[in-house]
Amino acid sequence: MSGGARAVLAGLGIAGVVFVILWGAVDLPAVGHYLGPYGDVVTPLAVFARHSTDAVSAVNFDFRGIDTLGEEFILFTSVLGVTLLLRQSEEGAKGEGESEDRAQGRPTPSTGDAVRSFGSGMVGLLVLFGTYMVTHGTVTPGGGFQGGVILATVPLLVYLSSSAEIFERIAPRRLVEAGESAGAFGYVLVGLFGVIAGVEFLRNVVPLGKTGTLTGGGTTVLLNLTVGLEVATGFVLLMLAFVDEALQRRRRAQR
Amino acid sequence: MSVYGFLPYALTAWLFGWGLYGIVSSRNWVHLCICLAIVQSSTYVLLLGIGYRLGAAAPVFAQFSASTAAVDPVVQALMLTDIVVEATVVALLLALAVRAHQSTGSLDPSASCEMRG
Amino acid sequence: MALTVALQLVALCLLAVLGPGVVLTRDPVRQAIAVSFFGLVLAATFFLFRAPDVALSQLVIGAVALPLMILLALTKVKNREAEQAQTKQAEEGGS
Amino acid sequence: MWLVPFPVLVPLGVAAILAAPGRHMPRRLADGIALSAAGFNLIACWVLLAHARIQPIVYWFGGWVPKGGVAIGIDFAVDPLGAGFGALSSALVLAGLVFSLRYFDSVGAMFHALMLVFLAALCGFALTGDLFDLFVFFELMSAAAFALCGYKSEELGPIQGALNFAVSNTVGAFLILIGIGLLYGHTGALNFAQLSRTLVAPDRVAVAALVLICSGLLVKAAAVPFHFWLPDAHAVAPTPVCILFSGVMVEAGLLGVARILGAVMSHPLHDVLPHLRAILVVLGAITAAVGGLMCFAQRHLKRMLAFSTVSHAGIMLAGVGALTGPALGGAALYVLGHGLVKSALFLCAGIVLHRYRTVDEIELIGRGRGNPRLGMMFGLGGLALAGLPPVANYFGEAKLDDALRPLGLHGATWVFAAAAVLTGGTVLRVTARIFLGVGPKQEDIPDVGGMHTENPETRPSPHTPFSMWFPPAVLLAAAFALPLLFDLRAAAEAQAHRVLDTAGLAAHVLRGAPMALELHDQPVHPPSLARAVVICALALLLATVTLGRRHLPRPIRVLGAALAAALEAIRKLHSGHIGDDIAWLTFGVAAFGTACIVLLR
Repeated sequence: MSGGARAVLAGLGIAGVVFVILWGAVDLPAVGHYLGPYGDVVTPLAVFARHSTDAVSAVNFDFRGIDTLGEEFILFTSVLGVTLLLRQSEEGAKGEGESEDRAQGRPTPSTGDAVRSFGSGMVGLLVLFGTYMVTHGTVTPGGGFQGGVILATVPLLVYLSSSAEIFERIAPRRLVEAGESAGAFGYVLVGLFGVIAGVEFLRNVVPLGKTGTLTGGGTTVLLNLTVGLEVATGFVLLMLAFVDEALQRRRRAQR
Repeated sequence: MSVYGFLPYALTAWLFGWGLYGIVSSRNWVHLCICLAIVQSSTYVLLLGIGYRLGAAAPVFAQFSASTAAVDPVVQALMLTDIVVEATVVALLLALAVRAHQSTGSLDPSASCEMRG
Repeated sequence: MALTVALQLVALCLLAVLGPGVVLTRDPVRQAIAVSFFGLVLAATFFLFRAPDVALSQLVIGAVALPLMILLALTKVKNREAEQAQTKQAEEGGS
Repeated sequence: MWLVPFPVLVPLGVAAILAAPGRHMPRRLADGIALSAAGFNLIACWVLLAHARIQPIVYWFGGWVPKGGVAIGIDFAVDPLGAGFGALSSALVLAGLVFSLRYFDSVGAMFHALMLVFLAALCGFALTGDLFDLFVFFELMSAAAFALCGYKSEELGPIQGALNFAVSNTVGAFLILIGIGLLYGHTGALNFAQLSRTLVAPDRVAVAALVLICSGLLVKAAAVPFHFWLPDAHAVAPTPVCILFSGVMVEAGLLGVARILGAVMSHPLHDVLPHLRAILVVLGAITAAVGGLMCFAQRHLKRMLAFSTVSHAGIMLAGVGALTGPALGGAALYVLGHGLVKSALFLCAGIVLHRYRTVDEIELIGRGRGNPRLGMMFGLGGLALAGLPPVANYFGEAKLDDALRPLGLHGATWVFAAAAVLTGGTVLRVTARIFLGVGPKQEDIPDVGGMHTENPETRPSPHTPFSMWFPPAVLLAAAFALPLLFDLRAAAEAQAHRVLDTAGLAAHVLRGAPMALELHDQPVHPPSLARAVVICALALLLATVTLGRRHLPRPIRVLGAALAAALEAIRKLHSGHIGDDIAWLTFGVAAFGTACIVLLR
């Protein structure tokens, strides 16, 4: 299609889409006037029936836990897909050989001492912060997802600030992959507690702790842990898929 | 409806439209992925506007009593899912774009597009 | 409360300007930075609309992980282009 | 019933196990585990189907039963249509996995894991009773499908196809999400049953949400003009994946439309249903016509089958969009028959690629003479696509025909007959060329350039392995045998009534009130054989005429040339450029939206 024809078609189309959205939104309640009922039924339940002071976490990991299972597996699948797509390219590149050798000769980016010390300082802080967030999902904002991403930035920070070898040591590929599988499988397993106990999948069968404590939400904290593991390892693998080539090059250069 | 009461909805349509424009007119797969992320951010704005309640507390409580008015936690849970979906879809698309570049030496969608019929 | 509303309005208007700005930035590297900033403002907006959980998520994913992935993908593309250019040069030099 | 979540959980759990340790696992062990998981799903869905016949099974995750009519958790509402769809998906995954036993030379367990995630997403999508959960499974399905589509990532074609596929479907997903947001803001509910009770009139929000959600689902269901991604993706994906794309993924989009219309919208839109029906049936007719014509114009075997899927999706869309029990029942039978037959044909195309190293119709002329078994499967598949009795889609088409005529939609039924002739005739033409060696050695419609064939996916072998020809043979046999073994027609219609019984379903889900099983008031009379025989005969005639066109009288040849020129104009629209695809997509939403706003309000 010529550029002009496409512009006309797209112009009409986009105008139409925007119009449909606005036309429908005019009849929505004004922003700031949420009418319920879903949220208003769920919020007290989160606190009183689930001993969770973070209602969002209760919705995510208890009331609508199956959504989160799907979400976790979307991440799992895309990690699988990205690894698959980008790994085959490296196998192909290895066959070429010549370009590999040429790449070897290229200078590797050197990292300054300032970056290095800043990085190692940050690592401790991030590990602490990420772990706190994963475990305190039921109590304070955050949870497995947010904490998991923070934890995933740690190996990356190491990669940027120090050597590829240390990176490999703290995040050996096989271990990360195993962790990802375990995280994804773990969610299913915790959900199955209910089935084993003779009730529904994802039923919160672990005794609830005191409101406002770590164990307040029962299975919620376990699910948060599995999600934290899955997300942390998943994002490491995602980043790894994009930097793998550069990583190998750097390792060779360091030898 | 007041300007305030409609602004997030209008912003939704506005961002959705701009993102679509970016996708249709894009000359670079990476640019296109980012435009897709802009389209997705319009869905966040819509959900955010829907669940908000003026003057209410965030759905995270130090102390909760039956009279506490809170914003809707459900839309926030939906948005969390939405954000993860965004990250994963963009990751997949970027991987595909990198592969397309390896095949054609270009990130331009029209460079590798052949009339297929 | 008036302050919250005012800040919310500012944030929404900022998004309305930044969104098209990101789309119209045609250079991917600059765009990655722009979208990171857009993600930051979006996270702030979530926070102002009483959604701290989502704000955190947006902060770590929208403002950090996503732009990082884009930059890594662009680096990968650029590395390959450099390699190809070198190979080409070598071939030309050889012949 | 405890079994309900397992069709989702088992494939997901097994996929998680296969992903990491699977790389260090012997290939045959991974095959065995994946096959067992898919086999389990087939049996589980079958059991659920049997149980749900009496009453739909409602399963609340986490035990969160509704309180005062407000759904707190998420439910799976298992009805026979959903469970049957799950069973069909499992059967096709099983067939694809068996086919790939000897098909891929170097396949890690990642392929198996992705196939199983795909299966889990299909089952979850078919069973869920929650709008946002539907979206989650939609995205899960998409993520697995994008990765599988680009599986042969060394080649440009699959990457291009996967990119177009991913961008189009993701835009579709965002349309759905905006629609969900609008509905939630309006009603404060996400559960289908609760939504249908809260929505009472065709108000603005309901109509806008209907437009956005249905458009998003129709991207997956490849209705014209949302279909441009489909041939690009279907033609290039690995063969075992193609059968899932064509056999169940497109149909999943239609099932989603049926759920939205049946479980949520048919009540608030009750007064304007005839208008909505007209819009959807016309859309279906256009899709069937465009798909059929484009199918006829192809010489790339898999691309041809992909366009025939577009055409048949149009027929099924009309069955869903007619919004009556008989029509939806007919569509369900059609999905079954089409899924089995089209998968068998795709697998046959895969065997052709394996044996003869090309899928170009012209290059293949006469090369299949020594392989009558494959030729017979191809020919039978072509006739089955046209609706040769007693294949399941013959009953579906006949039922749809009976349902559309009283509604005054005669025109559409003629278009659907023509589509069946075109797609069936094209496959028969290919069969005659490859396996009998007849016909001119040039393409039937002048080319507009572009792709003819693709690289082989396998190492050559002197003969076809058992694991490759067995699955298509079983699928074809099942397509003919199932309607004879079971009384599918009456059952499909009665269960389809339930899908559309909004109020009854809502009461059943929210309060546990038993649903009435509306049995057909008149006895099911045998469908007209004559129509089917005529369609099959015309398909044969079309193949003969195309191949023997040199010997035709001059006026007919001139007419044919004129038709070819017209067809070329449609072909030129399929440019494969993502900008064009998305421009058409948005234009489709705008046109569909305008029609709905004008007619439904």
